[in-house]
This record gives sequence, structure tokens and C-alpha cells, in this order.
Amino acid sequence: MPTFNDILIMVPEFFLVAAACVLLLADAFMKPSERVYLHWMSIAVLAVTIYLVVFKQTGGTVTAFNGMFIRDGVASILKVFALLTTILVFIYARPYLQDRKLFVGEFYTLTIFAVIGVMLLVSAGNLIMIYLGLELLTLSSYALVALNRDSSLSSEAAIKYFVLGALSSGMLLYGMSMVYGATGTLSLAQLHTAIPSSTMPHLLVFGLIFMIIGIAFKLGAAPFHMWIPDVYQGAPTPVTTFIGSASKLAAFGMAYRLLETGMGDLAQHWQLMLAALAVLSLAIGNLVAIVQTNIKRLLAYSTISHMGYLLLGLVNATPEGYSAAMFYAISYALMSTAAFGVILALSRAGFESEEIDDFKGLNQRSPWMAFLMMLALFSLAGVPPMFGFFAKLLVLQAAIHAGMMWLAIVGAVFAIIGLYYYLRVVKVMYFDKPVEGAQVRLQPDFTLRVALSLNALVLLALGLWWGPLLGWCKQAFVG
Amino acid sequence: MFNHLLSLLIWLPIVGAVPVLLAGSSRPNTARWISLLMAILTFAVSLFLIPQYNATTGGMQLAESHLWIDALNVHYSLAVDGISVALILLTTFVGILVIIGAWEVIQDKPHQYMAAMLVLEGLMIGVFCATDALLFYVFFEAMLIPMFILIGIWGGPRRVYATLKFFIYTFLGSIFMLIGLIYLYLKAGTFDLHTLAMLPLTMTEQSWLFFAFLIAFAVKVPMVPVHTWLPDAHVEAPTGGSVVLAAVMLKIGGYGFLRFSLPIVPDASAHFAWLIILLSLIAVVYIGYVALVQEDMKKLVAYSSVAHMGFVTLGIFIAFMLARELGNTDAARLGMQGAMVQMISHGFVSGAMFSCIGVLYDRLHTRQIKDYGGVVNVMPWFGVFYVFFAMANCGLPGTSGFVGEFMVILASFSANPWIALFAAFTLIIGAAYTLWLVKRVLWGEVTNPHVAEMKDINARETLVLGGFAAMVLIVGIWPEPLIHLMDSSVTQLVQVLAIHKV
Amino acid sequence: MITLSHYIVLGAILFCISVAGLFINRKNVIVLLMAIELMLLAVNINFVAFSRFGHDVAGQVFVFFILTVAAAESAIGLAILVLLFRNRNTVNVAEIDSMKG
Amino acid sequence: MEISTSILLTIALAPLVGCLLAGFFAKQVGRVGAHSITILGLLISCGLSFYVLYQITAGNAPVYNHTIYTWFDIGRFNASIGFLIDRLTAMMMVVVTFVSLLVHIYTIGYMADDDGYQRFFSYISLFTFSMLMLVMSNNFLQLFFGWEAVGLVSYLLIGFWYKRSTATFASLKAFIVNRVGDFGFLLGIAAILYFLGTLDYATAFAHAPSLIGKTLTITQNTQWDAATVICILLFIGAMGKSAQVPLHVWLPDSMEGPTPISALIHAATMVTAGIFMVARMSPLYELSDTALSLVLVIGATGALFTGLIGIVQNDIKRVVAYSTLSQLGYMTVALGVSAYAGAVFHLMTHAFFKALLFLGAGSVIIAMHHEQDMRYMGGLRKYMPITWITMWIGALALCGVPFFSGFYSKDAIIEAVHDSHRWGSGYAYFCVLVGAFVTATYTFRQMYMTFHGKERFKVVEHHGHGDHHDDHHDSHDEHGGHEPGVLDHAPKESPWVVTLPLILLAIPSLFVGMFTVKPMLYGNWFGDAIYVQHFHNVLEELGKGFHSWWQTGLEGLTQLPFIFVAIAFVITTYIYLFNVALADKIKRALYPIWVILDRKYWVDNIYFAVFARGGVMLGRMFWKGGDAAVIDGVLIDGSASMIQRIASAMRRLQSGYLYHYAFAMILGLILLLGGYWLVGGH
Repeated sequence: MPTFNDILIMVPEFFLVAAACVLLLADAFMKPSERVYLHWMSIAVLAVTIYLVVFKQTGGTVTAFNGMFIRDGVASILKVFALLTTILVFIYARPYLQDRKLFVGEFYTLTIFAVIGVMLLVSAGNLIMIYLGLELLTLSSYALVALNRDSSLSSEAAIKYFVLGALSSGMLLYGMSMVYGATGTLSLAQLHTAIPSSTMPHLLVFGLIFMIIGIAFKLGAAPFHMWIPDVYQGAPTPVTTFIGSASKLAAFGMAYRLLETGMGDLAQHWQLMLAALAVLSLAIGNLVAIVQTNIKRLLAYSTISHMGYLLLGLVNATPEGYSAAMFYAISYALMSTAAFGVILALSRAGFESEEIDDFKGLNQRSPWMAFLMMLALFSLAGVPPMFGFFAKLLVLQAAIHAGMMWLAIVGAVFAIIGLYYYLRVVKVMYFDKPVEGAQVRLQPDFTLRVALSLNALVLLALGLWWGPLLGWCKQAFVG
Repeated sequence: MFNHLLSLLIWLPIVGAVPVLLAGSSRPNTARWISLLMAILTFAVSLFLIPQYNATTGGMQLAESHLWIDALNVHYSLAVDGISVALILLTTFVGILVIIGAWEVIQDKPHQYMAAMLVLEGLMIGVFCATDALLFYVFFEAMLIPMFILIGIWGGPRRVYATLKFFIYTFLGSIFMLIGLIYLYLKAGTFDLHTLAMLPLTMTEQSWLFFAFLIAFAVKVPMVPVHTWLPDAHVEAPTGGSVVLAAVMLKIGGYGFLRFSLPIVPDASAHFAWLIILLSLIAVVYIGYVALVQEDMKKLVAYSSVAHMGFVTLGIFIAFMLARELGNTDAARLGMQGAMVQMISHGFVSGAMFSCIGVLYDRLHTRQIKDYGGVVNVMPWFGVFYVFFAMANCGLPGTSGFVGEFMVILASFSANPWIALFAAFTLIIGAAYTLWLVKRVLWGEVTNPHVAEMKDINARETLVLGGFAAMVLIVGIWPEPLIHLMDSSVTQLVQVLAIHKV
Repeated sequence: MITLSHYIVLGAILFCISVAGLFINRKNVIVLLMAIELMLLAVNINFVAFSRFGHDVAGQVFVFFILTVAAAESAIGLAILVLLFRNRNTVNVAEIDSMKG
Repeated sequence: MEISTSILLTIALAPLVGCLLAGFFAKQVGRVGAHSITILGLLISCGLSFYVLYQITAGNAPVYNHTIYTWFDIGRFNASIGFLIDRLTAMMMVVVTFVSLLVHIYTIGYMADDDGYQRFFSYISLFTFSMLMLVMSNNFLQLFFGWEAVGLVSYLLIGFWYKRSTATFASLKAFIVNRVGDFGFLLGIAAILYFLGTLDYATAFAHAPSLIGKTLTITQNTQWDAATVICILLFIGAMGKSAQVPLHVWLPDSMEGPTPISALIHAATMVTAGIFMVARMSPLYELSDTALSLVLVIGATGALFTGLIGIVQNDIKRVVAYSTLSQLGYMTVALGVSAYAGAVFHLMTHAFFKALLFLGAGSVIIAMHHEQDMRYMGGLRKYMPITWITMWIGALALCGVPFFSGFYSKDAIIEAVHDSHRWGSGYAYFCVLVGAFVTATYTFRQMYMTFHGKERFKVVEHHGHGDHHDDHHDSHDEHGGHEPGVLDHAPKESPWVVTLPLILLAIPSLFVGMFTVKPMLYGNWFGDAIYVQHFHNVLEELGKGFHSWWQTGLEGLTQLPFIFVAIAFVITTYIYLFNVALADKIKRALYPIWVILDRKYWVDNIYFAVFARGGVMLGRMFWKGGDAAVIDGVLIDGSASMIQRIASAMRRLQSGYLYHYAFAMILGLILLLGGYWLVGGH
């Protein structure tokens, strides 16, 4: 029977659900001019949730509702960073939304619901919870992508996302059903113990394959990546930022829960599969990014390649590998928020600032913004001493440790190709002359500037001192 | 202060770049003076290395070590031996001249230029101090960013191609080294270079690691056939960028061989020494011919850099042949010392050559040899320096350019007369391309009316060229202090490379 | 005698039809929504069958959740479809290709 | 009493100080200041050199051999800067500083109108410093330093008139050809270090006998004798510096430089460095008959064949230049038969009379307003008697007419070759004997064409510009637009600063042989500085027949070389004084031979085509073919563009159609299932 203790364990989630409802109600009674309060309230709510997550994290693994919900270090770290990036998304989004008359309560509530989905997903202890968390996240995301109702691109992106998302969750479910059939349980913990004694190993692996497709889709690993470029491009940029950051943390959490917590004993099978997906993602992501002219699309392909690197960590299938992958997910979330943050900061009403050419000569017009973007790009490219380099270092190490030297070499080779397109953007910002008439916003909103500066500088700071974060990640998986 | 001398040296210019940047484009002179002050301060601090470093005992000294990344057992550990001290002094010295050299030349965003230079200087010093492989790698790669910016913003018309080529080429090389380092870490559980040197490795492992290190450092040196980024980078880089690139950055490749290939994979290095020696000789002969026909002054000097750096790699790897196959450790030391002196000397000589070309470029805005001719008619003092540096470039005794080449040739004769024969070919081809350049640029009648309007070097330029000239002359006439500084370190290296790991 | 296999095969067939519907259909987006529903039904059949034959009720509980979520999913799907039609005046799948490459 | 280090340092550094002051403070010190400072430096240097020579010979000072400072010290190898002063060095020091001093004085007159006055003084002082470092060295490192430093100054001085493209070309050529020699020289030094483990002369010579039996592995089956390898490599260096065939091509072109340096560097001192070096290395050369035979043959070839070219030259300086080549050949021949003392003796006499001939030629050139073509001269003796007489002294010395200094040295060489049994000595004897005839022919031809016969120039008084001295600097190139053979005013004798050196050089050209022949050639005057193995020692054999300079002179009158000279004298006198047209007739009759000589055996053309053109072609091939096409084109840009193409192709997969996206997912599913079936399904 559920006890009060179960509720206590889930306090952050309960608080956020309640707060989301309150915000939804509040929005209904607010005048458009007062909506800025909603903005700050949302941020405050997320901040309080972070506090609750951190405060509640007592160490060790705690479960609630008969193992439906797991609260452990992994979940807490992922939650903290998901909430944190969401706060950043909110701060970056406000001027953009205001300029486009999209500054509506739905954005906040839907995003918060999506975050709740993230939190449930990473804490799921049961296949049902996985499904529910995932659907809460994705359904909110579909709506968010279509937020700009007048945009033809947004609706196209939304329908593509929706159809493919539904297909992937259908496959995930189909896989779950097979695994359920082979083991007779939906609980991840029981699954773990039931797998070795299962009488239907093939069915189990079939189920695993379908589930991996669900994970790969969420991560955006090739060949299940096709939605990423279109959705990244079509969605309003703040939504893209959210999908590119918090959502990826959730995808990592889901992968960890399903593959390790649930199907850890099948590691020998899924390691190779993930390795194959990693190679494909690295190749497609890095190569196709080279020919992009739209920076959102470029970052979309870069996401695909980064997910390839993340898989390099997962392939290891040891706590060390998971911690490397989580470290990578966190670094990626921070880097992509920073990169999209700059895009958001520079866009104005009627001007999206999403073509690479719009960044021409940025160093002349706004050296600081150019510098921040450069930090983000070098971090994404994995150039020391940026944060992104150490993340890559760890996943390469994980791959080598797993005995897949070839995979690490593939990763390294594609890192070189990847470097090219990041440098191309730096080149445009620093070495090209500004185009006449391309008027990006040069004095962005104050809070945005502060937050963005912090965000980008953290990439440098964490590059110089990333030990504690790695320590937490390791501890989360070992402890 | 002496406990953290090395940290101070690294961080002083990097932190010093912040006020320079803050001075902004509206106060260029403030930015210039601050950066000059920082450069001089760094040089002054680096001078303390000489009394603080005990050259007679050798070994790594002035060590600092702090745990950096607990979870990965990475240390922020710094230490220097004689070779590092020499290279650091070279870096800080060139650092000052580069700032002075750019004084009025860089008019576009001088604060950013100066800041990039200072950051670059700090990072390069970091490379020479790091005794943790990962820390080394971080400095090694981070260096690319300011250089990328320097070439890209203040470079010539094809700067984008050149700077991208530079960055990607170097990155390509080093990423394989990173994989090698990770492999080593997984075996040893640490990135500490000293521990890695002690790590037993099979021949197969060593061979793979050797090539991983080779590609990283070969690109940096650069060795044939991965040298083609250098001419492009040099041609497009602003003068200061070229100077730093040639004077210090290339040395990092040679330095890397000493710190990584030699102690960690000595058997593979010995086994493949023939390959490096072959490539070095190709660099001397083949690149010499290529340099001969260049039409762009900077390209010519860039190619000559490749040829001269061939002596560095030759000297390092000839030591393997001498110490291992022939047991001639004294000759091995001679070769290794020659390589080291050549590194320092090439720093001064190539830096000076590029500064000279910069002086010409600032006046005529072309680097094509055919646009010049008869420059000495209008710029006699410049002519003095130019001829002097040209002579140093072709290794005239009495200039620093001679010392290293002389020692390497002497040592390689002891290994195999044929190697010495090809190496000594530089005497002919080096003189041919350098002096033909001098003939076409300096001598003759003034044919281009723009040349006739050129003014002789001003006090600032004289200071820069004079600084280089003084060092070239001092090292050339009396190299013993420099050699003494590095001798015990070189001796230890030679002892290390004679030890078989398998 | 209808065995577990029959149900599984039925589920598989339904799943295949739905998948085929997704990528063979080049006309109407609404057909896609139907295919998705069909896929979920295939999953549901699997769950129910496994639950029945495995004597475990959890599978059937899952089916309830799936049905509920599917309803929400359809609602959102249709809403997006409406939006798309409003912006494009078409729901033809072959015409939704303004973003590519 | 040992010579003090400070005296030696003063000798070496005084010219350097002069050079720096005159060079870097040219404006401040002015013209007078520049020549005063440098001449003062040279006076000190020269005076002290004489003092050192006196101490060494008469004062019985011991041989000085000390290190000044250490250059490097690595393990058992060390190199240092230091001086070795024995009789050989002392004699060289005197020759160098004395000729240099005279050339300094002469320059005051010769370069009076030149813009680069101070620069010139600075250079020649620098040269003196470098040359002193070379001869005073006690080790191979410093030898190489001096060796290359004199090369540098030679480069600077040949290209002194940097506006002339011929001059800059000649300077480049000289430097690079010298570098070819230095290439061998450096390898020779490396070989010495390898075999003997030291760069110090004394140690190396002491260990020289240990070379016997040692070999150098060239290929697996080829072993070369160590001493031979060392000596040949060192001799390659000497071939470059002393302009021996086939590295002689730079010396005639070096006449593009001002005449004083032709006298100083390209006749008296620098070009004899190779001879000096081989003599200094005699303990090594004595170990290898093969190397000495090579030296002999090369020297003999040069002595005859370069002399032949001199006969067809019309440029007054070039005649002397080819004569220098030929005389250097004589010295080399002497080395080749182990008559080192003979070589050095000839080096000394040659330094005097050849410097005299060059300076005399320079004096003529001044008078002719920088016209150097002898076809526009003639009959100058009445305008410039001092030059005329002194040059005749030099010419007779050069021809080896008895009692002149050249006679004693040259005759000794010819006799030594005659007595030698070394392989190649027969050929060498033929060469030097015929060479004597050739030498006399071109020398008398030159003297007649210049000073005797009809005047072949016109004097046209120019008006319209005030001071004609002003256009002199311009006239350095292309003769200022003058018509050849047309002078502004009549030639006149040069000023005393020019003629004084001529006279001072004429004295030793005339007398030095008589007084020094006995000790230097036969009296073992050099002591330990030169080492000859007993059974090679041809001079010792000759010495047995030597009684006095007077008797030798008288005997010389009846011997074959002098008879050749006499025949040459008769022929040339007849042709150039009495039947001028005959010269042209002979030329036409022997046209093919004339062409061969005029084209200098096409050696220059072949070198230029093969090494210069060929080098540039090779470089272009490497550059365009190797670097640009293969490495950059195929590997770098090629892979980049291939990646770009792949990317463009892959981009098309992202078609924008939902059903393709879904299909991709199904493909992924099939891939995973298929992979499982293939890899782990069993």
C-alpha cells in the first residue's frame, strides 16, 4: 500500500505537478501585461524544485510505490540539470516569445509538464512508468513544437514529430510487450532478475531491439534521427532548445533505466547494437552537418553526432561507462543551451537569426556575443580546455575500456570532420565582414545576457575544473 | 613566488589578457601598453628560472603538483628540465618582440590581437611545463584557438582556408595521440608522464602508440609529408602569428617527441628511427628544392622552416641509432643537443626572417618576390639585418643557425656517413634558396616605383630585429651556456632511450 | 485451440500492417493517425495475450494506460493536423516537404 | 718567451673593431674616419704579426696552442675557440695582414669616388678578421668558422656593387659553389670527429697514425680507407675555396667585385686558404697516397687548362684571374707530391706578385675610367710609369723568370713533380711544364696589350658638366653610357695611395724568393707545422742539390721551364709588338680551339643548365607535383572535397517526406534484427 513516505520521496514531482496546475489556473486569470509574473513564477517554481531534489537526495537508492519510482543519484543529477536547463530556456525564451506574440501561459505550463515527464522518466522503476513519463514528455513537446500556430514550418515539424514519435513509442511498446511476454513482469528490477532464467531468449532480444529503437528515437541516433533536423528547424527556437537539452537528459535516463536497470544482463547484445548506431550517428551527423546553411539545422545534425558519442559511453556497460555517458549528456545539454541561447539572444521580431550567414561579422558588432558563441562552439567541437573536450575524453575512454578501440578511432576521425563545421561558424563570426542589413539584436535583454554569459562561461569553467561533476556522476552509478 | 614560479609564468600572461581585452577597441594604446607590460613581466619572471633551475643535476625541477581531477587521477603537475627552461625563455623573449612588432601594424582591434597573443604565450609555456599527459594535451590543443583567431582575423586574403587547414590538420594529428594517451591511462591508471615512462609495454603496443604520437608531433613539427599546412598558415598569418608559429609552436612538436615518444615507447622509437630519419632527410633535400622555387617570400621561409626542423627530428632519432645500435652515447648526446640547439636557434632565426618579411609587407603590402628588388638602395639598415638573418638561415658559423646543424651532422656521421651526406646537403640548397631570395629582394636596381618610396626601418622595428639579431649572434658565438643549461637533461634523456622496455 | 502464438502472430500482422500503412501511404495524414492507432492495438493484443497466458494482471493494467494515452495522443495529433491544414490547405503527405536536406 | 694571448687577440680583433666602427657608424666617422680607423686597426694587426713572426723564428718562442673559450662540451666531445701559432701560422698572419694593409691603403685611391666607401672598408676589415681566425685556429670548428666567414665577406664584396645584376649573380654563384666545397669539408670534419674523436688539431694529428687500417663502411661490401675518406672530403673543401677544377667556376666571375678585393681575397689570401689547410693537415694527408694522387691530378689539370683560357681573355682582370686559377693549380700540385713547404712558399710569393698584378690592373682601370677591356688600351706605359714598371716586376715573377720570387717557388714545384713517383706525377709534370709556357704567353700578352703598342683609345674632352668625378659612381655600371675606348681626358698615373702599395708589393715580388728559398723550402723552417713522411719527401731530395739562391737562379736559366718562358716571350713580342694582325690570323686558324677556350670548355654553361636550371625544374616538379598535386591536391583537398561530396549525397537521404523517414526507421529495425540474426542469433 502506498504510504505517506512514498509521497515524501516524490515531493519534488508532486510539488511541480501542483505548481503547474496553479500556474495553469493563474494564467487563466492574468492579463497579458501581467504575464511576465508567470514567467518569473515558473522560474521560481523550477528553482524550488531543484532545491527539493537536492535537499531530498539523501544518497543511496530509494524506491516508492512498490518500486514504480526510483530515487537515486542518477535520477537526481539528471533532474537537477534538466530543471536547470529549463530555467535557462525560460530566461532565453522571453524576449523571443514577446517579439513574436507567443508569450503565452501555455508555453510555461506545457514545458513544466514536459519537465515532469522528464523527472518521471528518469526515475521510472517500471515499464509503465517509462511509458507514461515518455508520453508526458513527448505529448507536451508535440504541442510546444506547434506553439507558433501561424507558422507553416512549425506545423510541418509538429506533424512529422508526432507521426514518427507515435511510431517510435508504438515500437517501444511492442518491444515492452515482448519483454513482458518473455519474463512476465513489468518491473525493471524484477526484469533484471528474471532475464537469466527466461525460457524465451529470442523473444527477449526481439523485445530489446524494439525498445532500443524507442531509445534511439528519443536520443536521435541514426537511423532513427530523421525527425531531428526538421523539428529543430521548424520548432520555435526556445522549444528547440528545450528538446535539445532537457529532453536529451531524459533520453539518457530512459536508456539507462531500460538497458541497465532492466536489461543489464543482455548487455552483450545491446552493446554491439548501440555501437552500430553510434557509428551511423557519428557518420551521418557529422557529414551532413557540413553542408548545412541553417544554424538550427546544423546544430540538429550536430546533436545526432553527439548522441553517437554518448552511445560510445553507454557501449561500455559499466558504471564507468554510464557515468561517462551521463557526463556527456550533461555537457551536451549545457553546450546546446548556450549555442541556442546565442541564437535566441540575437533574433528579433521578424528576424530569426538562424541562417549561418546572419552571424557574419558578429565579432565586429557584438564581440561578447561572438565570444560566447565561440566558447559554445569550441566546446561542442571538443577542443580543450572546454567542457566538451573532457566529455569526449571520457566517452572515448569508455569505448576503449570496453575493448572497442575501433569505435574510439571512428569517434576520433569523425570528431575531426565535425570540427570543420563548428569552425565554419566561428569563421563566419570572426573572419567575415558583416552583411549590410542583417540586423541582429545587439543589446539583448539584461537577464538573458547574464544567464547566457554564465552558461557559456560555465563551459570554460567546467573545462578547467570538472572533477567534482565527474565525481558525482561516478558516485551516482557506483553508490 | 619560487614555489609557484611555473604557474605564475603560465597564468600571468593569460590573466594579463583580461585587462587588455577590457581596454577595448576604443583605447588601443592602453591595450598595447598593458600587453607590453605583461610580456615584459613574464619575461622578467622567466629569467628567474635561470638561477632557480639547477643545471648541473638535471631532471625535472621546480615541480608543482595539485590533484586536478580526482576521479580520473589527473594532476595539475608542472616541472621543468633544462630543455623546457630554454624553450620557455625562447617563448617569453619572442613574446615581447611580437608585441612590439605588432605595435602600430595591427590597427584593427589591437586589443583582441594582443590578448590572443598573451593567451597563446601562456598556453605555450604551459605545454613546456606540463608533466601530466592530459594537462599537456589540454595546453597543446588549447593553443590552437588563439592561433586560429590570429590567422583568421588578421591574416591575408586566403586566411580562412589557411586557418581552417591549420586547425584541422593539427587537430587530426593530436586526436590520435589522445586515443593513445587514454590507452596508456587505462593501463597505468594515471596520466603522469614519469609513471608512463616506467610502464612496461609490449612491442606491439609500443608500435601503435609510437605512430599515434608520431602523427601528432609530425604534424606539429611539421615533417614531410604532413607539412603542407605550414606554408599556407605562414603565408596568410599576420607577421606576429608567423613569428610565434615558427619560433615557438613548431618546437612543441620536437618537444613532444622528447616527452612522449622517447621515454614512453623507446623500443618502438628505436625500431622506427629509420623512418623518422628518412623523413627528416627528405625534409632537408626535397623541401629544400621546393623552397628554391617559391614565389612568395613567406612561403619560402616557411618551407625553409620545414627543412630546418628536419634537423631537429634527425638529431633526436639519430640518437637512437647511436645509443642503441652503436653504443655511442656521447655521439647520441651530441645529436640530441644539436636538435635542441637547432630548436632554439630556429626560433630566433625564423622569427627574425618573418619579422623582416613583415617589415617589407607593411610597406608594400605584397609578399611576392618579383614585386621587390633593390630594396637595399632605400633601406640600407634593413638590408644589414636581412642579410644577417639570411646568413643565419643558411647556417653560417658564428650565427645560431650553424650550431645545431653542425652538431647534428657530426653526430649523424658517426651513425652512418650517408645520413650525414644528405643532411649536409642543406649547406648547398639552404644557401641557394636563401641567397637567391636575398638577391632578388635586396640587390639590384629599384625597378618597382613603390619600392623607391619605402622608408628604412624605424626605431621600433630596429628594436625587434636587433633583439633577434643579438640572440642569433650570442648563441652562434658562444653556445656553451645554452648547451650547459640543457646538457644534464639531454644526458638523462639519452640514458632513458637506451633502456629497453621489452 | 487458440494458443498464445496465434495472438502473437495476429499482433505481429497488425503491427506490420500499421507500419506498412505508415510508409507506403503517400496520400493522407489521417491515414497515418489510423495506422498509429492500429499499431497500439497490436501492442494491446500482445499485452493482453501475454497477461492472460502468463497469469499476471499487470499487462492488462498497462493496456488501460495505453488506451488512455492513445486517446490523448490522437487528440494532439488531430489538433496538429488541423493546424497543418490551416497553414497549408492540404493534408497530403507528399506535399509536406518544405524542410529537408 | 711564449707569445701572450692578449697580443694574439689584439691581432685578430683589431680589424674587427675597425670593421664595426666603420660599418655601424659610417655617417658619424665619415670617409676619412672610416679609412683611418680601419687602417689603424690593420697597422696594429700587421705590426704585431711581424712581431709574432719574429718571436717565433728569431725569438725562439715556443709554439702557442691554447684555448680561448669553450664552444661546446658534450661528453668526450668538445669544441673551442683557440689559437695555434707556429711558423706556418705566423707566416700566414704576416702575409694576410701585410697584403691587407696595403690593400686598405690602395682602396683610399681606388674607391675614392664610391658611395659605399665606408662599407667597403668595413668589409675588408671584416675579411681580415675572418682570415686571421682561419689561419690562427687550433681546431677544426674555428677553421670552419673562418672558412665560411671569409666566404661571407667574399660574397658581400663580389656583390659590392649590388645594383649590377652581373655582380649579384657572381656573388651568389661564388657563395653556392663554395658551399659545395664546404659540404665536403664539413663531412670531412665529421669524419675526423668520428675516427679521431676530437676537433683539436694537436690531438687529431697525434692520433692520426691510428687511422691506418681503419675503414668506413660505405655499402655492405664496400669499405673505404679512413684516411683517404677524410682527406678527400677535406680536399673538396679546399677545391671550393681554392677554386680547383671542377669547382673553379666562381673565381673568374668574382672579378665583378672591386679590384682591391680581387687582389686581397681572390688572389693573395682567401683562395689560398685551401692550400694552407691541406698543408696544415699534412699529418693526415701523408697517410693517404690515394688522396694525394687525387690532389695532384686535380691541381695539374687546373694549372694547365685554366691557364689556357687566360690566353683568350680580353678583360685585364680576367687574365689575372685565370692566372690565379692556374697558379693555385701549381700550389695544389705541390701539395699532391707532398711538397707542402713548396706549396706554402709559392703561396707566399704568389700573394705578393699576384696582389701586385691585381692592384696594378686596378691602377690601369682607374686611369682608363673603369674600362677593363684590353682591346681599348695600349701604350699606357708613358702615362703611368710606376704602374708599368711594378707590373712588369709582377709579371716576370709570375712567369718564373730566374731571380724573381716566383721563380724559386715555381721552379721548386716543377722539380718536385719531376722527382715524385706518386701516381699521376707524370701527367702533372707535363701540365706544369706546359703551364709555364702558357703562363708566360698570357702574361706577356697582357703586358703588351696594356702598356705597349699603339694607343687604342681616344681622348675626347667632355664639356658640359662641371666636376666629372660626380658621375663616377654611376659609371660603375655599364660604364656610364660611354662609348668603349673613348675617354674624357688622357690617362694619368694614379695617386700615391695607389702607387705606394704597388711599390711595396714589388719589393717582395722581386726579392722575397731569394732570401727565403733556402730556409722555407730546404731548411725545414716550418718545423713540426708540416709533416712529411720520409720516403715521400721530394723537397729533401731536391735540397741535396741546392747550394745557394744565386746558383739556382743561374741554373734556372738553362732549364726547360725558362726555355719555355723564353719561347713564349719571343712569340708574344713578335705578335703584339711587331705583327698585331697575326693574333687575329692565329685566332681564325685555330678557331675551334679558340671557341673551346672562349667558352671556358662550356663548364659554366653545363653547370648552369644542370644545377641551376635543373635545380629549379626539380624544385618546381616537387612543388607542383609533390606538394601541390599529390599531398595537397589529392590527400588534403581531395579528401575534403570527397567528404563534401559524400555529405551532399547523404543530405539527399533527408528528403523531407514522412514516409521516407518512417521507412528509415523500419530499415533501422531490419538492420538491428538482421544483425542479431547474423551475429548473436545462435
